[in-house]
Amino acid sequence: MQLAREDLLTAYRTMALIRVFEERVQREMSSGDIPGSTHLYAGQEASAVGISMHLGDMDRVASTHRGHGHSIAKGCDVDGMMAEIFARSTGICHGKGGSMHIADLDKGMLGANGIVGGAAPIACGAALAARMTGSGAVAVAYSGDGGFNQGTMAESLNLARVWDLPVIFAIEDNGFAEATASSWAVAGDIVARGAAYGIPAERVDGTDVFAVHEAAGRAVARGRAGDGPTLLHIMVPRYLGHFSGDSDTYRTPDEKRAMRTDRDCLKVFRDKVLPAGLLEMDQLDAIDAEVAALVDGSVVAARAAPRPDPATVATDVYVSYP
Amino acid sequence: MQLAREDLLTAYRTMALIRVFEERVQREMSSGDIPGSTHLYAGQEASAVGISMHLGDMDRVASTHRGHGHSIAKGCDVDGMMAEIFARSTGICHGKGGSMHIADLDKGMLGANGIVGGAAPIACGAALAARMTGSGAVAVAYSGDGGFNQGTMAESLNLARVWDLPVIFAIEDNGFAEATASSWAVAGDIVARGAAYGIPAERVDGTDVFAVHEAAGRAVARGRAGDGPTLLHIMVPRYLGHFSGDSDTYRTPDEKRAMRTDRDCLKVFRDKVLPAGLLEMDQLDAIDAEVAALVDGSVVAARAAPRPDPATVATDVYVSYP
Amino acid sequence: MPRKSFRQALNEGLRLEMRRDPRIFVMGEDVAGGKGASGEQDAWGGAFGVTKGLLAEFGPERVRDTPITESAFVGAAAGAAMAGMRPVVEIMFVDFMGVCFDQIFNQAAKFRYMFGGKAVTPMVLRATFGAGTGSASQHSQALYPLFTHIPGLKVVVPSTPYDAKGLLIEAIRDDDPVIFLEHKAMYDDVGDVPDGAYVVPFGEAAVLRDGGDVTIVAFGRMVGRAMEAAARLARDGIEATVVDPRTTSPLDIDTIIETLEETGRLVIVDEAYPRCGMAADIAGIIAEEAFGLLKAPIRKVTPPHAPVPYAPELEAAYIPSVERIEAAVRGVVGWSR
Amino acid sequence: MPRKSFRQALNEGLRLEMRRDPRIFVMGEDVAGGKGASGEQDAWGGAFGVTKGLLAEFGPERVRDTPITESAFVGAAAGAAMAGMRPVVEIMFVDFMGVCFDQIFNQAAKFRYMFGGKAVTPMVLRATFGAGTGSASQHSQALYPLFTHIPGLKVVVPSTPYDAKGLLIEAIRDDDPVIFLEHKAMYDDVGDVPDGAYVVPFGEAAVLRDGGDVTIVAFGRMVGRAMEAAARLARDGIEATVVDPRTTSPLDIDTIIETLEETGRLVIVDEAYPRCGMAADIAGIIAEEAFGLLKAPIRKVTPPHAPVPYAPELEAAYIPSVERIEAAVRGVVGWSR
Ligand SMILES: Cc1ncc(C[n+]2csc(CCOP(=O)(O)OP(=O)(O)O)c2C)c(N)n1
Ligand SMILES: Cc1ncc(C[n+]2csc(CCOP(=O)(O)OP(=O)(O)O)c2C)c(N)n1
Ligand SMILES: [Mg+2]
Ligand SMILES: [Mg+2]
Repeated sequence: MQLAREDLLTAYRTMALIRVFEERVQREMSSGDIPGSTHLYAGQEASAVGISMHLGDMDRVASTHRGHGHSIAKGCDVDGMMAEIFARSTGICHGKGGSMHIADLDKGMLGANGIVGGAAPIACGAALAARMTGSGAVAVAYSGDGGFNQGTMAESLNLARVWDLPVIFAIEDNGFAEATASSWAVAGDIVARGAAYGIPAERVDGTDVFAVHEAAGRAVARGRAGDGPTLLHIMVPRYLGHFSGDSDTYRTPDEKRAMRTDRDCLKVFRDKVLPAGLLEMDQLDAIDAEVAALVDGSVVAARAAPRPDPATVATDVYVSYP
Repeated sequence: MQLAREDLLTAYRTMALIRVFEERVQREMSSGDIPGSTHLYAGQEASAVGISMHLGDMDRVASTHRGHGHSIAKGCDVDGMMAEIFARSTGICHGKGGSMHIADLDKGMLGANGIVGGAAPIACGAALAARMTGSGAVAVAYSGDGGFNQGTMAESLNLARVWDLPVIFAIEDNGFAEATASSWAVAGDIVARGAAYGIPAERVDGTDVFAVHEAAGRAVARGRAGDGPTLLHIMVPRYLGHFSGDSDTYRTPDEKRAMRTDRDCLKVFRDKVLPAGLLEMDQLDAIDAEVAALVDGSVVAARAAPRPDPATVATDVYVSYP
Repeated sequence: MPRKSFRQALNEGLRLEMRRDPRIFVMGEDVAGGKGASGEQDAWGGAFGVTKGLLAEFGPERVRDTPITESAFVGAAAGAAMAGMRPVVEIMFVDFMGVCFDQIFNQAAKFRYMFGGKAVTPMVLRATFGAGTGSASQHSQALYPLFTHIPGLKVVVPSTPYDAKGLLIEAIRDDDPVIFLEHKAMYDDVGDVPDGAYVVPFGEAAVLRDGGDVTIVAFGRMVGRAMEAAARLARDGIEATVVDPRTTSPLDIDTIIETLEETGRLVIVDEAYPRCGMAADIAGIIAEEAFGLLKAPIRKVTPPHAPVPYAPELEAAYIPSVERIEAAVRGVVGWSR
Repeated sequence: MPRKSFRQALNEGLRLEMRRDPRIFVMGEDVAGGKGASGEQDAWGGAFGVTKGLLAEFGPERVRDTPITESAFVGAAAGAAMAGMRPVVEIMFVDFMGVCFDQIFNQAAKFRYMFGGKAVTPMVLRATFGAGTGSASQHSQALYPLFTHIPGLKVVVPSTPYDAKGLLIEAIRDDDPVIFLEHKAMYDDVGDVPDGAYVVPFGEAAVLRDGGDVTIVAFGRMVGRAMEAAARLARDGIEATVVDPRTTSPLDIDTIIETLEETGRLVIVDEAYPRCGMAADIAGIIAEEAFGLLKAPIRKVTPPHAPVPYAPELEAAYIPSVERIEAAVRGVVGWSR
């Protein structure tokens, strides 16, 4: 808990913002105004936030289908994201990408990804670029527990070790891949699987932003020092269904209730900083109000924003195409 | 060394046959009568032989680009193989497959494979069939050290463990993938990588057919008993270049010489059985002569065999196609 | 005849075949759902509910949830098929075939040929395809031209619940690897579907409408749009024949040519990308084999050479519309040198 | 002008560009060779020796051997490209693209579109293709129709050492992902190649021969066979125009149409599979856009719908031959309704 006051406020603010954003998207989905489906990050906020507090715009992250939280933590514009999800021309991808393809290269956000396991090679490439240019930047490859089984993950672990790439494999284990439990689908042990490649690997409580922040700090330092990759196995709860329309019957109501009461990163944070007198209750309440207003505003703006011009349907396929 | 006399003779005979076959193919390649290129198994014989001694026709193996040894050990017809390599219509694949696609389904040989890492999923499928039909059969997935890095391998390890498939992952580590050393390309440790999936894994001296036979025995027993997969990391020398035309300059002459003197499975075998009085020298010499004649005969027959009829170029694409 | 949805028709086809032959099993991500979880089992029945209920009847050995490792389980299907089983694999979205394409196109598709005619690889690979649900570039592709390109694969694209059931049963009984594609926007479409097992043979086009002025060939969801365009055109006295080939490989080119003998004009409507796509393929075959019958240029109605967009307005501009089909037909009907 | 082989021309192109721009680097399996070994370094220079010597000049940071993990390093190329580098990746045989196809077609190809035009992904993916060397079904395919199908990719198939160098330099300077395919039976082909850097632009066909009777379009190794057929036909007074589009995406259809204005007859020769292949693609475009110019059916000269066989006799029957091209031309020249 060696975080400065400013950092503490940022951590809480970002986690709260993600939470409100996701729960609002879930609500707006039922309005029918958002196309397709979304995979929401509610419950997992401390992971992206604890990691991203170490990162600047030069550092890059490659994300998953569940990418809103990673994007917000990496500094993507919330209005642009909401407008994108609402499929507006003011969206961060001008309405072409949607929830599963949020990206902002200037912020080092290399994209959410609709392909499970798709991100890790891309993050390795960003890390390679950092290494070759000597920029000192690192890259983060996010994956879920289910995605960790993909061959691309194993290949990326090997490549990252062989080339000593400054990449952090952030494996967010929310216990499920869709309706399938990681306890069944993931053979062996994720930390051991990382370590077997000679990669420093550790398990982290993903409801505790301080724990994530510390582990990520070691990983980022390793990367910046030229010591190569790290794997973090981050244990998180997934509050909502796999996707917005998931009836989520494979989890018992008790299980879902318990996770909200016992594994809430916002509560965990409050319980640490308030008794210790690091922050005041009303500061946090003010943040809650602020992010609620921010998200409200983003929805209002998105609804008011113009829809994409059908004439743009085939633009931006190439930089140039004679 | 609890092998019966018959088994000892079979082990030696099969190893010697593979050795002679491969060195002959290498020689015949320079005659220009064999199309394409071949990847030869010379030096690695004890691996396929030690494993296959436990297998019957019901058991299935999925092989690699370096598949001649696996095929011979699994009981494929040597004449048919040689004719195939010589691209004759009498070949085991009627001249359509060649060295890299030798297969004999009746013998449980599911094919050599031109795609590195391609075999493991296929072996998992054969093992699944065995499991579902309760046949008690096992499947072997061969791979090299380089191939072990492929994503398909990692995915197969996971699937085999999750489904408790009777599959043996036989990772033949000959120190090189083409011109690239496994000491560089394979991060961490192969045994640890298997074990991290909860799969029993052990390192085996692949120049000692007895050691391979014992380890494979444990693995096969595990599979037949319903206890799932095993990984064997089998250390072998590769006597010849990666492929028939490889100038093999990345290895020093000393290195290549030393491997022939110090790591020859035929010598290791003789040195074990002769002093112990398990077999007589002239028995082994007779086998040498016999397999030499067999391979000679296969070359003569292949050269004399008819070439495929061009009219068959587009047959056997489908079982049926209206 | 009983009315059933696409989804029900497929479920019934699977169920009937699994009852008939114990070698048939299904596998894929969440084809049951709830594996290892404390709550409901068979919670999903696949992402689109097609396999729902099979777990209860056939049990977990024959209804197998998988980890997210498409290469491993698609390859395992190929291996199991060579070893005597008859797997039916679900790849949730055809867009995911990129992570396991080798096992499809270099392994399963080629075993028989490479091994000189000895291998038999009876497997069905089911996947959803298609745009129209706001699922964006990586969850909306058609991609059957890629499979059609590859010798050794058969490729099925049904357009009605009746065909879906009959073609799926045929696919399961077929001894070659079959790619079976289901349009994700059509699962709730309802049609006449008999209760028992029946087959629709591969390589036999359905002629859905007869008209002397033009032949419209369409696949999957585009068949309905072609029919609608034909109905509108008929009001102006333009009579269209509408042909649904139902399988792209094998392709029933003979039926298309037969209709051209009367119509002499061809419009092909397809949701796949235009370059090296199905529309080009058929146009290319006809320009070679039935050139003498053609009275006008062949028109292809396809999306632009672009990925599938997210926003509904863009998607609507992307997918061939009834209006575009109509305009294409009017173009060829009015064409003269 | 100096004479150089295809291999030398490519090597020179790489070398000149790497000198020019430090962001360019090459990677792939054994693009140097000998990594971690006790013997010679740069022992291979790639499986076909194209990158030989680059290690000595540019060092191991810019000439990177890789483990056998195509998904990881092709995806890494895409990630590095988005992060400002300009990678040139070697995938030994194009047949291996099945193990990393997702990173090519769903990732690199779609970043720009999905992200609303913000991403720039300048990467070149080099691979050998083609039959004729007894390498059988998994090491002999053409497959460029698969890449051509995918929006977001550019696809290059050079037929001469001159073009190979100029197109490779163009590919490296291009800001989009480019698939660059080299025929494995042509590396020793020799031709005129200037020493310095020059570019051959994408989407500009080469017209290699002018003749009024027929247009022959061919790609890669088939260009030489088309030229030979044309020379033979000329002896009988049949004059062919031969067009090599050089890039399949973008495709210079205008040049083909211009030649048809004179010839009115079209033969397309391609080594790729026939269904949804390049020959069908071009035939389909022409049947739509230049139907009025056609005086005869379009003929496609391709392999059968079958994998590539191993035996030389079968391979010879498989690959389009000069004789088959000649016969196709005679067929269209003599055609009348
Ligand atoms: C290659 C591929 N296979 C399957 C899917 C379908 N899919 C989307 S998310 C998902 C589950 C991913 O689970 P996990 O990695 O644990 O991430 P989580 O959803 O729990 O965040 C699956 C199977 C996909 N998008 N891509
Ligand atoms: C997917 C794929 N990538 C690359 C190759 C080219 N290749 C053929 S063999 C080989 C080396 C394999 O090394 P290893 O697995 O150690 O087997 P070994 O050759 O040593 O027996 C490579 C890279 C291939 N055939 N398939
Ligand atoms: Mg998960
Ligand atoms: Mg090796």
